[in-house]
Amino acid sequence: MSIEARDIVAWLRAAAAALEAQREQLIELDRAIGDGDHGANMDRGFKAAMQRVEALDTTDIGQILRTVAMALIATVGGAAGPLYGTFFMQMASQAAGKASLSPAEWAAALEAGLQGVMDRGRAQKGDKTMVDALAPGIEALKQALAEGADLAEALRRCAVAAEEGMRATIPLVARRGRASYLGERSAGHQDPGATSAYLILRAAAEALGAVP
Amino acid sequence: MSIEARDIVAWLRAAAAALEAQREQLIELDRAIGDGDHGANMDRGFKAAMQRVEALDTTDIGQILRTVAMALIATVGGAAGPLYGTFFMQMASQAAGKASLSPAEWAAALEAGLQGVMDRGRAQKGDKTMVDALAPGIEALKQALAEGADLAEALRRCAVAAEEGMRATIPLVARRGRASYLGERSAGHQDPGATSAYLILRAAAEALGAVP
Amino acid sequence: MKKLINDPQDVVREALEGMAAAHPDLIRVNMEPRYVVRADAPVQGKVAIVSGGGSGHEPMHGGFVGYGMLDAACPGEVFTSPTPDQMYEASKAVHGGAGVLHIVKNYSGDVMNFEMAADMVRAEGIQVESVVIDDDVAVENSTYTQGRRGVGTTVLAEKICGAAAEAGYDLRRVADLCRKVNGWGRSMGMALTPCTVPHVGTPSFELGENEMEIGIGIHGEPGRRREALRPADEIVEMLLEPILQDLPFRQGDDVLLFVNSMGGTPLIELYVAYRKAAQVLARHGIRVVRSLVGPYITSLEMAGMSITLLKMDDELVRLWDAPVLTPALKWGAAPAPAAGSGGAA
Amino acid sequence: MKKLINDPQDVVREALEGMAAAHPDLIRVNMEPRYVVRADAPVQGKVAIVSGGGSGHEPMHGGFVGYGMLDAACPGEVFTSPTPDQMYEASKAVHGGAGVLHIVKNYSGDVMNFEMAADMVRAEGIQVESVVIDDDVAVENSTYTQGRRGVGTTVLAEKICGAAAEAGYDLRRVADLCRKVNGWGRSMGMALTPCTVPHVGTPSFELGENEMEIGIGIHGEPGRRREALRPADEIVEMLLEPILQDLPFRQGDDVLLFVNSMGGTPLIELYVAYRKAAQVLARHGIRVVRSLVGPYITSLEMAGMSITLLKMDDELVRLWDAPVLTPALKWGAAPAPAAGSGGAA
Ligand SMILES: Nc1ncnc2c1ncn2[C@@H]1O[C@H](COP(=O)(O)OP(=O)(O)O)[C@@H](O)[C@H]1O
Ligand SMILES: Nc1ncnc2c1ncn2[C@@H]1O[C@H](COP(=O)(O)OP(=O)(O)O)[C@@H](O)[C@H]1O
Ligand SMILES: [Mg+2]
Ligand SMILES: [Mg+2]
Ligand SMILES: [Mg+2]
Ligand SMILES: [Mg+2]
Repeated sequence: MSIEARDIVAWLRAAAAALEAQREQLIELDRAIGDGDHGANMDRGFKAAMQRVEALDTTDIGQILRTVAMALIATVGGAAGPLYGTFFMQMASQAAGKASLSPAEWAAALEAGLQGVMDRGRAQKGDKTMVDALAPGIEALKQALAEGADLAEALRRCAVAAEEGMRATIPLVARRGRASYLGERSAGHQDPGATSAYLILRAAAEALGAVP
Repeated sequence: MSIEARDIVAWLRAAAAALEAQREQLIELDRAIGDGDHGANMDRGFKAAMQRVEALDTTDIGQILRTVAMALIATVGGAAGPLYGTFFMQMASQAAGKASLSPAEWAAALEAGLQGVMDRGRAQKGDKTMVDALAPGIEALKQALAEGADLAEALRRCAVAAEEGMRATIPLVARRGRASYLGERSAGHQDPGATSAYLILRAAAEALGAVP
Repeated sequence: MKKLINDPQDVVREALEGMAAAHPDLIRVNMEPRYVVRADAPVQGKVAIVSGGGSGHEPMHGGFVGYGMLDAACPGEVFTSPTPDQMYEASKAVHGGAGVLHIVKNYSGDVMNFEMAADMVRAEGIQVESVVIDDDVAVENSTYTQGRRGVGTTVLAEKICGAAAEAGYDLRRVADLCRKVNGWGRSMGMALTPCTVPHVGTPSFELGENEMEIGIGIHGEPGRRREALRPADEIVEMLLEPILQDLPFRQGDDVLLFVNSMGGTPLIELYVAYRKAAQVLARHGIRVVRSLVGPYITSLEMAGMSITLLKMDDELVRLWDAPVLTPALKWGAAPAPAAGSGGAA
Repeated sequence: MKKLINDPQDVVREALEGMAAAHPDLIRVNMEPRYVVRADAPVQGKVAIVSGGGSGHEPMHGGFVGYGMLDAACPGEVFTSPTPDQMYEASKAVHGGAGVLHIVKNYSGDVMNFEMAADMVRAEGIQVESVVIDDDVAVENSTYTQGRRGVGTTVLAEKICGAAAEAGYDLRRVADLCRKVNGWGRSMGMALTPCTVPHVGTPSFELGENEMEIGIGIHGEPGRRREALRPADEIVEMLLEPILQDLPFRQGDDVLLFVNSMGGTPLIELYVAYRKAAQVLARHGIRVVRSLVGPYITSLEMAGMSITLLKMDDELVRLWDAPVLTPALKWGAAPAPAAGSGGAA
């Protein structure tokens, strides 16, 4: 039960597909409390990332994730660009030189990514950002693995927790990012970044759930 | 049967009232083939003129008409300002120093006013301008007087002819003024200046029709 | 009608008061009758240049008053020609002994009011020349009609003649220069939206979500024709074609390319249009040697643009580059100790 | 969506091409990655000033590149922060040996991207200082949140710091000056209409015929609150009140008053607002010594305005008045032999 480079690519493909499919929804969410570009930014970024990833010929997971990070940094822009760029860059550091990851290594890489996002964005849980989906999702993943769940089950619980975290952003008043300028008016809307974060974690459950 | 200074003032009052009442219609007409200000311009101008006229204490018809001319020139602006200003200025020259006008003198003064308008605006009959109401109206007035009609009857025929002239502008393609920039598109609309000219001549029929 | 105004009747007066407050180093505003003069008027020995027209075209003309451009501007009501008393008083206020040039846009109202004013000024023994700008190729040129409207070339003529007056040209030469600029300039405009005259309160015309007006003037009047909205590149071709077909542009010519916003069109769109215009001119072998991009002759908040092409020679380039210090056009060093964008020192 | 554009995806690129074509005497445009640099970059021995942000705010920032203002500007997609590689390449392209100042508007995207870029530039051995502008009093200031947005003061900081760099201030002093300007500037904005991001195609929010948004930023986002439309004078009071309540303005202070169009509001309305703002300040005993009126930091075609007040001292006045030669702000005489509004000589 280990995650190979091709599984990572499958995950990224699934994430890119989900972000393309949800482009308009992310735009709508960002229109409500932001500037309406999150869907376009993420779709553009992941398309660029996938173009570069598909052109790679490597089994180095670190290199794959680093390629994604660089592509996102250079093409997403806005807040999500440096945040997701940092996320994948920190994952890449953890996976540098590795052709496969154990479930524990995979979880540790995600955790490093999360820490990178929180450092870069100076965001905490409850600030109504992508952290509110990433943190509970990754927490649930670790917990499940610690409880002896297999990867598929752990990823399922990760996605469920991320979705809950995403929904839990609705009543929050934003303290970081563009939505924070709205003050109280930001409450009552789901955070776009938490939504894209959930889509990315859910893509992992889809793509890696059947990993042998 | 002669026209006194107070009759002239009554005419001007009636004209001012008609222009105020038809302000919106003139604006609508000017919106269709011009810039939509004719009603506001004429109303503003005649209000200013009447304020100055009412403050006068004179029986000199020339002075009254000159006061109107100066007020229109200084407050109407646009094309109508210099045109109607010139109209009343030329009438004033004809009436200078006179406390009353015979019907023939009145017609001659109007004719001088018309000539002033045509010189100032370089406009001919058929150019789709105020000339198209003024010229037939004044022509009919002279004709009626020549045929021995009394002033009331002559003024009535003047108003009817002016109205016909005004309506006859509808199919015309404008050759002068702002409407000319529309080319063929100016056809099918009644000229705003011909309309205000008709209102002014009709006011004469109303106010002077009962002159003894 | 959504506007940042108070009583619609007060817009022109209040805007003039705002201009006076914002630019005391450059201009002074007279209220009875209304005109704007440069702060150091009259400039002795210099030909004085006076223009004017309806309000609603800002920055034209008041924003062009100052060193190297206009000596005075007369603002009428919105889209309504000013009156002869304004031009008469303004001309007297700026006359510095070398005569006055009236730059008049070809609208029957403007022409007639300026004619009356010129007569009044001449009656004071002051020399007056009048030049009528008629550069709008949207209107067919004919001696039987009113002729073409005066639009974008007016801005360029005021800048260039202002520099010539500053350089000591006498009245005859400044007037001849103005006629030369008028003869060498051609414009065409289009609108994406109408505009609303404040005291009217309703839009000047209606336009569907997928329609545009081609061949508009600057008074919110409808254009020559209505068409389906098209990409910017095609619109630029549609505007440039009649401009280029009209004399005097030929392969090898140098031109100034002026892409103007009607008011509501932002700079980012103007640059998209500028790019295409430059490409079209390059294709025709016409060299753009100077440019102007922005809202300079507008129709209130109307969205749309106009393109003006002015053939340039060495004299026009030199006068275009000469210093100018007005609220809206400003570059180079004026000999006077004035600087900054406004405010009392 | 009625805009003068071609494919919505191409707007930023095409506008940059237009800028490059219109102002070859002032700027050069790099396309991969996208940045605008002054034509004579790098200027040896001078602190280089780099800014940037989403597109759609034109003329900011590309229109402020040139002598006496920015050395480089990095445009992102519309309303989207540019990326670190742009800032990195731009900083290297303009570095003249005296370090680089990044002027960053306080949006999480801009801040984070500029942070990453600064790290990359420092890794090349180039000194970098970053100053974050956060002058928008519509947003409550708190260390627990993102803090205030950077708006109108950015324009003033770029002009003033550009002049200081030109005058030989070293990196530390230019950065300190920038922080001083940020500390002394306050802004507040409002919208009459939303705007439409080209590749989105629908307005950023809906607003009734009698509504306005108070406390907006510059990205088409809704403001702090929605209210019934009011006369301009009342709106000016509503914007100035929180500005004046915030430090540092006191009776007897000198200020620069900047009345800015959000894009679709024409000059005539800005002057109506300016007039009232000047009156309110006079009432408070605050002296307006400099002014700026026009569309300088915009949100596409949004109708509305912002007001910025900057406390001025002798240093700031001197640096404000110093020559500047950019596509959008231009006055005084630059030592370089550049003039005119654009075009190849
Ligand atoms: N400081 C931050 N820390 C963590 N996440 C943030 C921060 N700022 C913004 N975000 C996330 O980024 C999302 C917005 O991304 P996007 O719309 O692409 O950028 P922008 O706000 O610059 O337009 C928000 O919904 C939020 O989840
Ligand atoms: N050259 C002219 N000769 C005669 N009448 C003219 C001329 N130009 C315009 N008019 C008249 O003036 C009217 C328009 O007046 P008005 O709307 O007040 O002025 P403007 O066109 O300047 O807005 C037209 O309807 C027409 O009757
Ligand atoms: Mg966003
Ligand atoms: Mg009219
Ligand atoms: Mg008019
Ligand atoms: Mg954004």
